Amino acid sequence: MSIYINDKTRVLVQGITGNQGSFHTGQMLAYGTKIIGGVSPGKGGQSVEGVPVYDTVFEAVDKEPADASILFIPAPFARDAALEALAAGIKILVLIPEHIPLQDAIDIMAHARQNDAVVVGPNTFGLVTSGACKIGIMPNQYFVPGPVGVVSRSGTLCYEIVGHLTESGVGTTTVVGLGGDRVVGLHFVDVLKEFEKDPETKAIVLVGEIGGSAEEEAAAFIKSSMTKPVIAYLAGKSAPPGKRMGHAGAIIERGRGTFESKVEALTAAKVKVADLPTNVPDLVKEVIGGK
Amino acid sequence: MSIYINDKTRVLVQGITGNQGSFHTGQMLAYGTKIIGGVSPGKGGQSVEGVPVYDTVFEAVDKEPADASILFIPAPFARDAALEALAAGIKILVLIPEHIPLQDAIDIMAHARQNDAVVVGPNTFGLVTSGACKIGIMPNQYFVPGPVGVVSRSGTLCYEIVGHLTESGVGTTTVVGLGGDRVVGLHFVDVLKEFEKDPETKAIVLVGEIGGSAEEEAAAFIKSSMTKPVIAYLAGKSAPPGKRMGHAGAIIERGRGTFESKVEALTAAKVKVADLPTNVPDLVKEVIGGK
Amino acid sequence: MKLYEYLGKELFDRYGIAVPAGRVIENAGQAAEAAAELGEVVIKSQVLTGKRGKAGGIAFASSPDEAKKEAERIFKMELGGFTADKLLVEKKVQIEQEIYLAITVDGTAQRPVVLVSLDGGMDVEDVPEERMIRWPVDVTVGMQGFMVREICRKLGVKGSLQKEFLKLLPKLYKLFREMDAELAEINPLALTPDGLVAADAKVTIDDDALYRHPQLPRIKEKTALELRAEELDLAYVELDGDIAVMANGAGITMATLDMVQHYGGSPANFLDFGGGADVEKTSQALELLLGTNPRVLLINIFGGITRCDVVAEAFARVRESKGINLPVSFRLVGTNEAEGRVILEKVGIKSFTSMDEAVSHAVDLLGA
Amino acid sequence: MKLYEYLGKELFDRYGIAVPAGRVIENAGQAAEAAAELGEVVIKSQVLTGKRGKAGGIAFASSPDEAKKEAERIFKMELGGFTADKLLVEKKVQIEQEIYLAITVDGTAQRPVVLVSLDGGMDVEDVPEERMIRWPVDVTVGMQGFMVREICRKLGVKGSLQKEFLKLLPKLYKLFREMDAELAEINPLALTPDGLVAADAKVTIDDDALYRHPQLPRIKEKTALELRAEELDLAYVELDGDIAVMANGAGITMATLDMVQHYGGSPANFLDFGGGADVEKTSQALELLLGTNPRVLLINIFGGITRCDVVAEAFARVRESKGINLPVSFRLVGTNEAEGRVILEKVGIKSFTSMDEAVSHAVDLLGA
Repeated sequence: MSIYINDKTRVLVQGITGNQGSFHTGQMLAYGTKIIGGVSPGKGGQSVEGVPVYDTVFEAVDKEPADASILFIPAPFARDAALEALAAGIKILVLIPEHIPLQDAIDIMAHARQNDAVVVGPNTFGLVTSGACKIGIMPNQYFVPGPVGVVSRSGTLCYEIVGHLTESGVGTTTVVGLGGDRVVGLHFVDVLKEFEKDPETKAIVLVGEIGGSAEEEAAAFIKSSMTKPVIAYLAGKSAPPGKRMGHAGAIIERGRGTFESKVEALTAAKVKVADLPTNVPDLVKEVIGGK
Repeated sequence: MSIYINDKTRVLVQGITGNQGSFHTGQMLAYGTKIIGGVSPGKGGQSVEGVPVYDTVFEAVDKEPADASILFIPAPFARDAALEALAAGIKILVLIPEHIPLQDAIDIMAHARQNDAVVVGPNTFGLVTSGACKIGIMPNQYFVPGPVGVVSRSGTLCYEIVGHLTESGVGTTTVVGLGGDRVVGLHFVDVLKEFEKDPETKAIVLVGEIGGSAEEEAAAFIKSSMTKPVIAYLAGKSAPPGKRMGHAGAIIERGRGTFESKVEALTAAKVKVADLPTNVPDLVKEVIGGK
Repeated sequence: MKLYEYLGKELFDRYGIAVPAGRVIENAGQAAEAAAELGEVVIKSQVLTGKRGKAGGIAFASSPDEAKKEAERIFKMELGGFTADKLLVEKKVQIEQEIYLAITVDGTAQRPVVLVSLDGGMDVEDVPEERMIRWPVDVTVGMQGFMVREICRKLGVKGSLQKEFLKLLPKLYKLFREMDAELAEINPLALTPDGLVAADAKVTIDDDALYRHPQLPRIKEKTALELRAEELDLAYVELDGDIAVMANGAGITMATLDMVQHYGGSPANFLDFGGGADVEKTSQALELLLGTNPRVLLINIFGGITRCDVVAEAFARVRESKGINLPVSFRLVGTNEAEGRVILEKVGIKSFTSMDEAVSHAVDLLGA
Repeated sequence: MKLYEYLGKELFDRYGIAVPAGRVIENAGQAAEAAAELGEVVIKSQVLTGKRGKAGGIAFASSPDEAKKEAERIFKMELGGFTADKLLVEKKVQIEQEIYLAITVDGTAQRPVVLVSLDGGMDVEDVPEERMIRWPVDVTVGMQGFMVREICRKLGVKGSLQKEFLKLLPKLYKLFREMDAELAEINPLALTPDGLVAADAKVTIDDDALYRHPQLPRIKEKTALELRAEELDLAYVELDGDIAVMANGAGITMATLDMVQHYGGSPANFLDFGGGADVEKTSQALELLLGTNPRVLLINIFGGITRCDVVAEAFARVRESKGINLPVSFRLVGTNEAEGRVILEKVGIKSFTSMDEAVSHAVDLLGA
């Protein structure tokens, strides 16, 4: 029906009383997300948008079990909050903040692995199963149900592309933002595996960028194990080497992570790579029309 | 057929070139244990009792996969060797050395849990599935096949009791030494669970002692979840409080871990507690005769 | 190894845990000097016994003269069989609340466990179970802020006291792990106008890890026999009976004592001389036992790693060199049993194969 | 933040990693003094560019005179656009073997990874893949002896060199973790008669964790524009084209540059002013861009957290206060789009809804 989250998913908001936390709690509720509680140390007993606020995650899940937690926590405190969620048994963690120290992200991922938990982000817009559950900060209106799964390293560019899809009448199953940092929880391969298993997803759009090797690994996986068509768009064709292009992970270092290497790998895996974001819908229609 | 280990179990010996390591490698081979390799850093390429020696556990399991490893490693180096075995994918670790620092034992157990590995010991004689596989230092002649599972916190006392059983014609399925330290890998409850599931084990002998709460936990488990009869013998009836009786774990502290508390708990769980080690065989015969 | 309070507080200080201003003194004159400097003081005997306070080993003094008098008194006191070489003289702290805080090891969870109760100051045994918060710490995660916040929530602690805990607990945990502690207890942990202060310190270091801490002094508050046993690396406990017991293995040694009692006797000691001891070490263990002047000697050997011939040889050697002038009951089975038996027979000792027979014989010898 | 070699070596020294005896100097005279003290020396320009050696920024000297001359020469050199304020003068070490050693982050494994090769001294890109050992470290386990032994086995390293690695690797790992490094590289790691010595140091600290390291100096080897962008917390990269680009989000900003190129234009910069910026911050970003004197300004807004009215308001404000005297192509969709469009129309700017149209219009404006 969808991947990772659906209309049953029970969501906790860590950092709910902050500006971002309270604003997006309202937006997520408006989208239909089941938010069962919020956490803000020292603010227990308050409520935000009708959602009860607790002092700790343990207290919250003691009152109401939760499947997922979204963190609106300043970067220096994100590690502690993430480890708390993991220790309290949360299995899906969505890390919105950017600028989480790299070693903290490494720690979070290590403990998530031990707890068999999925981490989305950090520095992500989150994920959304269209029409069912949004755990993130993306604008509500672009995410309408349909047959396409989307997975992206960047936010606004993903909205741009999903916007083009929506305008041309193609909706989405689940849209996942991997996050722009050097160390993030989910990689393309993880999400592609889930989309391959999801009966409602007929085609996948992969929005990548220069830096790292996630696209190359995705290409190898697509080649070896995927039956569903994948369309890609990659940002950073014009980026010079050695410069960090906004995202910590978007950098061509020591000749690795180039645009060319990624396009070559994806093309070899029979993935169609769109020249412009605008071209994505036509390529998608070609493959889902042919199904 | 047996618990934890059987005649298929492939065993590695860490510290094989030392006095204890080489002697017991010979003894284990004589018992019929499948030893596939030994590890001694810097001694790779040698052989001990016909068993090839490797420099690292990774090298050894690369040549021949192993299910279990027994450590004859001086206490200060045991932590590193145990973590190596876990990192290399060994799932049963038998820690013979005593005097392993407590914090090191805590570390080993934490990483074993992460790797879903079973740790026997430290400060144990190991474990043996009679007639099939011995991973330990117990004298070979007392362990002959039969219907009784034995689990003990101490070594020589366990031999004494198994000796009485053997003399009176009652053999054993698997005999497990938990180890005498404050932090050990397996507790009575873990082993009782396995014995309860093992079709060949008809009755269980539990050899406990003062200190800690493992016997009380065993009693609770027996009461709630066991169908097979359990006979117990407990050492330390005459021990004064506050004194460590040889084992790091054998101490009555702050009114906890007394002989009386353990006898009471076990009796409440319908476990027959033998007055003397000599009385164990008769109590066992009563229950297995009645089956 | 239990640390004296002042040593525990030195560790606390090193890890940034607040302790009262104080001086370690070695004579009563220094107590007066310390009181002159610190004002109202508490004077505490530096012995390891737990019941110091109740036994009069702790006193308050509000003047140098009084401090000197109290120190003189305490220096003369015997507490738990020992007199103190040192006293700790500390500035009296203004206590608003007494808290119990400790980290020890939870054997079942195989983890360090934090214990906190707002009912501090009393004996920990007397703290009601439901008033004690227990938090086992996953060492791969370490002590994190969220754990402290959850502990505080369970205690009902908020605001500035929570902030104090957020600073303190990671420090105590760090000490516990790095210093190889078995127990790091602060009781009472005093809430003062300046924040939390460790008014007492009970720190026990893992003997098996002492080699990692060469800078720690070795505490010798033990009897001469216990010290000798420690030197010989023997597991030895003094008891008050008259049958000396020596066996190989902690469990079987305990079982031997139990059996002695079962047959109406009374053991003089616990002595587990371990597995695989050689003739030399076994002889030394025997000599130590004989030095306690027991009325009967009971040796119970179930040879595994321990070889029966080695034990018999050691016995014969000690008998020859030092003489063994008391009745002996010897049980000998296992590895090299026959060889051992021959050696014993040469020195006129008949050995048993049954533990029961050997023990009841030992009790009989006592009556003889 | 990349650290100068001498700062990296200061860290190495603090973590017990051997470095050559040396002095940091700020004028050529000090080079002569250092050489008089150290004997045969190597003089190294303290700039961040990787190709220092090939460009002549490293020299050997066997006398104080020679050292002074070489220092004078190197102080004058421009390397990677910068001249050095400091040189490092080090005693020349006797190298038996050059090794490559680094710890960095493996994004796929989400772990620190140790890289070791016995082919040190050359550019890491030139080390054959099969000669490089990679060992990802589980941070919950840490760097343990067994890992080092396994790395050594794979390298074919034994005996005393293995012992050196057993000491060195845990120190470098500790530095990497505690100092929030992204990269801690030693190339070459020199095997000398006295053991392993770090002959170079390349340490990069995670910008996001700099707040945890107030003691580290802030390195300012950047252009004035880059420094200003850093102050404003903007993601900014200078490029050599003539269309200034500003967008919200790293991916869409990259995609905008790509599209500029696709339509035959050439971007002057990358500027992602992030999500949720207010009028003040957006204005400052705009002013920074205008200061680079581009020929066309392209603004691409897909409003999510970013509000279109805020961006339009900032544009109008800057236009009024500073003047915007170049052709502008503006794309505006998303949150508060209508309000934004009204504001822009008031100042005579027609905005696009399509990114394609806005970008191709910008390129057209260039030709106009």
